[in-house]
Amino acid sequence: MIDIIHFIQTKYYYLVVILLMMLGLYTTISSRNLIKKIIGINIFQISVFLFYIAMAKVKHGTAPILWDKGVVYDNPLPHVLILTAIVVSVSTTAVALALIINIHKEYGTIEEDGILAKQKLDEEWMNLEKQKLDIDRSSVT
Amino acid sequence: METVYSSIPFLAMVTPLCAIALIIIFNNKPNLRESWTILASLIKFGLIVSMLPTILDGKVIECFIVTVLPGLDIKFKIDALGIFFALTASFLWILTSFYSIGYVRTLNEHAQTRYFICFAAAISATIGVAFSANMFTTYLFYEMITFSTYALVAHKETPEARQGAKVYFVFLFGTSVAFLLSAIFLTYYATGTLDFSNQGIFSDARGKGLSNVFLIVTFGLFIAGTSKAAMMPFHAWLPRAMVAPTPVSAFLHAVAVVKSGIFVVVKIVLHLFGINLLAELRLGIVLAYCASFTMIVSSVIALRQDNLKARLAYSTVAQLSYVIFGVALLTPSGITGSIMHIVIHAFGKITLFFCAGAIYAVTHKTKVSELDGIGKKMPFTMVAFSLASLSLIGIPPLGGFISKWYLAMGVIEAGQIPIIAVLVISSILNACYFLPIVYKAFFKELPHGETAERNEAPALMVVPLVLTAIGTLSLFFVPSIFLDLAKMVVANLN
Amino acid sequence: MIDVMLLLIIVVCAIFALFMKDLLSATIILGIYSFIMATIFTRLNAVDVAFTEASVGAGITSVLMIAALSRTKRYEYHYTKLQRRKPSALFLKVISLLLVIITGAVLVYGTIDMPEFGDPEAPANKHVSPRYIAESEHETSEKNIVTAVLAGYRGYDTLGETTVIFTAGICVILLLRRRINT
Amino acid sequence: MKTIQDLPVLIIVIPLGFAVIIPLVARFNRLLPWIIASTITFFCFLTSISLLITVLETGKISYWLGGWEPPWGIEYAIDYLNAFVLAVVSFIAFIVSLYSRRSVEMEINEYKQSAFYSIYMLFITGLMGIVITGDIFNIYVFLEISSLAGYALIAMGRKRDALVASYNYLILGTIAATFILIGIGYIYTATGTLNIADLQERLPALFHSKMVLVALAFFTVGLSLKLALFPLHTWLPGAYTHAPSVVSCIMAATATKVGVYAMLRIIFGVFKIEFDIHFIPIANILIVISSMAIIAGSAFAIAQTNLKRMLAYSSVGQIGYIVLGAVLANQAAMTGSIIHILNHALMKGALFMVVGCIVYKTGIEDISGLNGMSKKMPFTMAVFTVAGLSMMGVPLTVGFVSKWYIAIGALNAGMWYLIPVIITGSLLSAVYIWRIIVNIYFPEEFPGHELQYTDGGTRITDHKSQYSEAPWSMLGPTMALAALCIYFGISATAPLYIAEKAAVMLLQ
Amino acid sequence: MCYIAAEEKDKHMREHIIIRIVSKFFCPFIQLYAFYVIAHGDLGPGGGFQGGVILGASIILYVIAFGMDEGRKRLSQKASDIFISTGVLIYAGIGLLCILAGGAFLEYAELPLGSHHLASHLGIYGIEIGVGITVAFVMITIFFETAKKERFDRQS
Repeated sequence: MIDIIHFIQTKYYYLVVILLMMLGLYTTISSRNLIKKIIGINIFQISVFLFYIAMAKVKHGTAPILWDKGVVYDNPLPHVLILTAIVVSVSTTAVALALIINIHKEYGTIEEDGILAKQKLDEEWMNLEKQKLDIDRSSVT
Repeated sequence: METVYSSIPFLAMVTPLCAIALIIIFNNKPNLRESWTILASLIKFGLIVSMLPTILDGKVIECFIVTVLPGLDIKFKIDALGIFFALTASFLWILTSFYSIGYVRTLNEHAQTRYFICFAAAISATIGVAFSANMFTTYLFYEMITFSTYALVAHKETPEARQGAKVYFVFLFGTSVAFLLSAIFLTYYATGTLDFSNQGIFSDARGKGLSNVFLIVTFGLFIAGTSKAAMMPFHAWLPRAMVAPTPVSAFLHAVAVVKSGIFVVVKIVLHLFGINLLAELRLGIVLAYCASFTMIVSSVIALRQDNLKARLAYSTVAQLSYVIFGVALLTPSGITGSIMHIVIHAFGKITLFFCAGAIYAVTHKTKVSELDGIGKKMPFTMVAFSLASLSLIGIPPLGGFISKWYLAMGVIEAGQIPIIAVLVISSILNACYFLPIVYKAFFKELPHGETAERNEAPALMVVPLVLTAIGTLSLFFVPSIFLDLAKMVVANLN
Repeated sequence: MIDVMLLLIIVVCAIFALFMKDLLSATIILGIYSFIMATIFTRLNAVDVAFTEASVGAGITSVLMIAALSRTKRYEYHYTKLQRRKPSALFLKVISLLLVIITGAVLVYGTIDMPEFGDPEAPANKHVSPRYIAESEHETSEKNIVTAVLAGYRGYDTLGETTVIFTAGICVILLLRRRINT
Repeated sequence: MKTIQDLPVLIIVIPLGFAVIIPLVARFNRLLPWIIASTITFFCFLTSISLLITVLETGKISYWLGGWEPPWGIEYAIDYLNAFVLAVVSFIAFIVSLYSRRSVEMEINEYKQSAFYSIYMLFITGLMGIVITGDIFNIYVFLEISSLAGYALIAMGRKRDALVASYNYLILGTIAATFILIGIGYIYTATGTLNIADLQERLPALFHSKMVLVALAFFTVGLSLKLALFPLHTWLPGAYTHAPSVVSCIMAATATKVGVYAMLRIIFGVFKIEFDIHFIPIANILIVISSMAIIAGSAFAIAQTNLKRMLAYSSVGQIGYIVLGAVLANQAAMTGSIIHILNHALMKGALFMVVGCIVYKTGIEDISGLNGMSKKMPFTMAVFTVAGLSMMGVPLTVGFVSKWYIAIGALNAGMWYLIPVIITGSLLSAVYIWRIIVNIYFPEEFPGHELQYTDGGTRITDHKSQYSEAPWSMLGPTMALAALCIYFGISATAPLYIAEKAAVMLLQ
Repeated sequence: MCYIAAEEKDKHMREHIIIRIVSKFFCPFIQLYAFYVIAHGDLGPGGGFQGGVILGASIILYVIAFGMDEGRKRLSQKASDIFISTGVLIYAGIGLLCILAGGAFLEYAELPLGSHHLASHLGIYGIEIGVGITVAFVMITIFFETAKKERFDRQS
């Protein structure tokens, strides 16, 4: 019991981060709305950033900008990595949004179910066309 | 054994492939196109004959081509058995080429270029199988036969032909990948080599602690994998493949394809496992019983076939089992007899198919029941037919007698006297399904509306079939080269 | 204490973003989420990251999402009770919940061996980073260690990062632009 | 001499730079983007070959970016494995670039072509960046470059379904990348370093740490998503089907291969093989999964009517082979797996290029559309036959070589029961490939009309018998790949030599 | 949602005069701050990326207030396209210059700019500027492309 309390006390940051990640991941997987998925994935990624930053924290450390000797600094490397990751995240979001706009233009909906229904319609129509083509072929020869 | 290095085997294998290129180039000039085929067959036969003296001197010819992977070479090694098969196949190819030309022109077949291309590829692959020095090369050419003959079986492009070709492919390719390839994997894994050796790879590798179960499973996979040998239950493709044009049936399904299968089985028994190992595991006798079963059952089925080619096909299934049967006896005479049967059956069956083709080309008859009195219209053809069928029944003075004699000797040597009954029964069955045709042809009246005037097929078809019929006759009187070679095979085993 | 408060708020934000049917609200909440996250980053002394998160996460991302929303639909489709109780919909929910719980459990399992929060002896703080802290001024003549690492030691990653941004720009042009010169 | 020393970085920076330049210069000449793409990928190919030769001579190249010593800076570490994969990727990129001109002209709007080529170059740069780097976070960055480019490339497909396929890929790809990011985070927390060589040294002491276990799990799942291992393959068929032909070619031939490379590097390079086998049964799990991939991928492929979708599912099966060979973790199987990276790139590249030719000429993507095509496009169909036979694993083609090694490796590992799996995969691929080959050469008739022959023996022409082959600029590269399929099938010694060295290195 | 309205230059736009004036007033300051952030990445938080984003944001603000067309008048599409590429080229170019100067890729200290310290300092400045340019103009481009309504957009 004490172990568990100790575990939570010393690592509550990580646990919250994991909770956030899972909320984001759940939104991404379970949502049927394309934009909602993007929101979920953003939450997921930003939580991962927090994980990195939390890991870089050193007790009594200060921001890794040199100002005096004998000061404890936080680990700067995860900060650098996360700077890059944030950029990646926003780039992905931008591309995803561009795709969504195009999808909406083509299908008129941003719901997965709606898109699936339209795709099914497309397929049926294609099959009909194909049959027509076959009939044409056999009648020509 | 002395080894001679030479590139002649490679040339012999490649000659038909070169002919393919020429055939494609002269696509639109039929006469020139066919002359390439003939020329290639002659050159090839010449090349193979040129190797004969060396082999008869007791030497072995080797020819290395390329290393595909470390441990996996494409390599030729010509010993008595190889040249025996190559000689048979390449000689019969010459005759078949003439016959094919006559046949496709008489019937005005479509896609003749493709036909000749695939034919050449198939014969090239057959020679490859005959010459191969290791199981990998064998497998390679074995598959090449399947692919090249597929096009011939599907040649007519009718739904029936497509269906037959499908069965053909499923059986031949399916089993060869599923079983033969697995067996090759196992062999390589267990022994580290695929090169044939005189005592058998597995005999050589016995020291490595291979369990009996492993050996039995591998042997089973090998036998199941060579479905070209048409052992039951892997025979179903052969009757279905009869949708192919008759020269294809004649040459490929009496000589090249099925004999390659048989040849691979012989190689597996003699050079992969070795007769001593198989005797020790008692696998030989099991195989012999399987072969006996196939022999009897397919003969019985053949009795009931009305379609001439189907009857011949089932007869082929039965006759092939003779070869397996002889080798499975694992005795010198048995092996000699089975090897002799390769050539004797080849000559006999090709004659029969040639005759069937000639009959079809002239009268468009395919059924046995329609053949009443046909001997009067086509005397040469039907005399040849009679000779060949008598030979396959095993009546002296025809070639068939020799192989049956040796097989019987082999049975006695093996001490399996009861099996001799199988030989007797199967010979009787042979007679039962062949003799009625001969009887009908010569002693029954022609059906109404047909006159008895002579109406033979063109010379291009008749001459080859007469020649092969004479071949069956001469194999009895002068079997020397073939018999010598067969005996050399046996001698080399030790 | 304030840290705990912030963490609480941020969890609430995440949950709200999950349940919001109005996508515009969800987007705004995502912006708030990012902004609070930036605050937390500041609390954890990651000032550069906080700066970036505030300007990118809370700023640009929100603007882009709103722009995209204006061209698509504002409201998520509201499933009726019947649709929500369809086996396929339930199945999807259960499966994703299961996946998420498994992933979360694995992650929590991994934290058992993790050094405590803020542990100066953690391997992450002991191996590579001390050199950055000790030598960066001398080696790259930068006061800001993050910039020193970003542009100096790991300058190549930053080239990659710039390329990612460039790629995103070209991708968006490729996807959305209609004619090259209008 | 100096430039030769800098080749490892030039192979990335030069294509990157030109990818950036392409949109600037495109307005001067319409063909310029294509010319740049072809020239630069050719340069990359030459460079990768020279790197390969150097590696074979010296063993390992290490390049310190910015002159910083490895654990502190980013290192390019080139050994047998990535030199080999780099050569494969750059070669395929070069061939596909050559091929792309006419196909892109037809399938992509003219005003989008310059951006298209730019993204195409970035895609290749990203892939090569993943392969060449020796830093685990750098892998993530370049993975994202190639992924973003990949999403846009797929979305360029002609049908609107391409957008949805691309979006699905984006979601799954981003989840995968984030998983990889989590894996990097855990492993960094455990070790404090990001350099692969350094990780390799420091990890054995930490093998009991739960963090390392979790990191491995997340890497595995993330990379499996990226390389479309069986239950996580769902994005792949849609993406390959709807992407433009050129994109399908390059993605099928290189993207998943690079994913496999990353997996090999991380599972075997970072985590040692002892760790994989002794601490968690990840190898066993992957053996089961990849066996399922082989069977399921091929079985799904049989059910398809769209040619590209069929090939995509076949890719799923072939990826199963690569992963299976790798996780068997013995030399023969690993060699087979590595050489299958090349072999599958060659044959799948050729097959997708064939599809591109067909689409260019006829617009048909359906399998039934190939009926009797041998008269119309004999060369293209010959390539299809060769590459198809290769997929079936027929000897004398590359497909046989890798299957041979993987099967022998399975036996060496004592897993004889994998032989039926490998064989079944082969047979299933025979079903879906042979079916098409037969239809190409022995056309099925449409119901309602009889076979007709002319006197000369040739078939009376129907609408497909007119000879109308794809342009040589497309046919040439396609045939080159097919020729290599055969060449490396007959004489596989050269690539095998490298693959064997790479396998030995990974299994050390 | 004001920017959407801004795009359609109709009369109710004039009601947003406050927004226009405020944004016009703030724009230069924001831009100044952006340059400050880019330039002072070495001393405090910030750098090329953050500065670039702020620079981009200032223009986005202007566009929101004054509309797409007005924005495009100030910053043509062609120019921003060129700037996008320029940033990356500056970055990669500095790296290649380092190679030409005899160092490794991106080894700023080898640049022939007096002392190693100065060279390294200037090198980092250079790449920060490169990053800043690319980021700013990519952000602007993405915003322009995403927010631009088209005739055939379906109304929701």
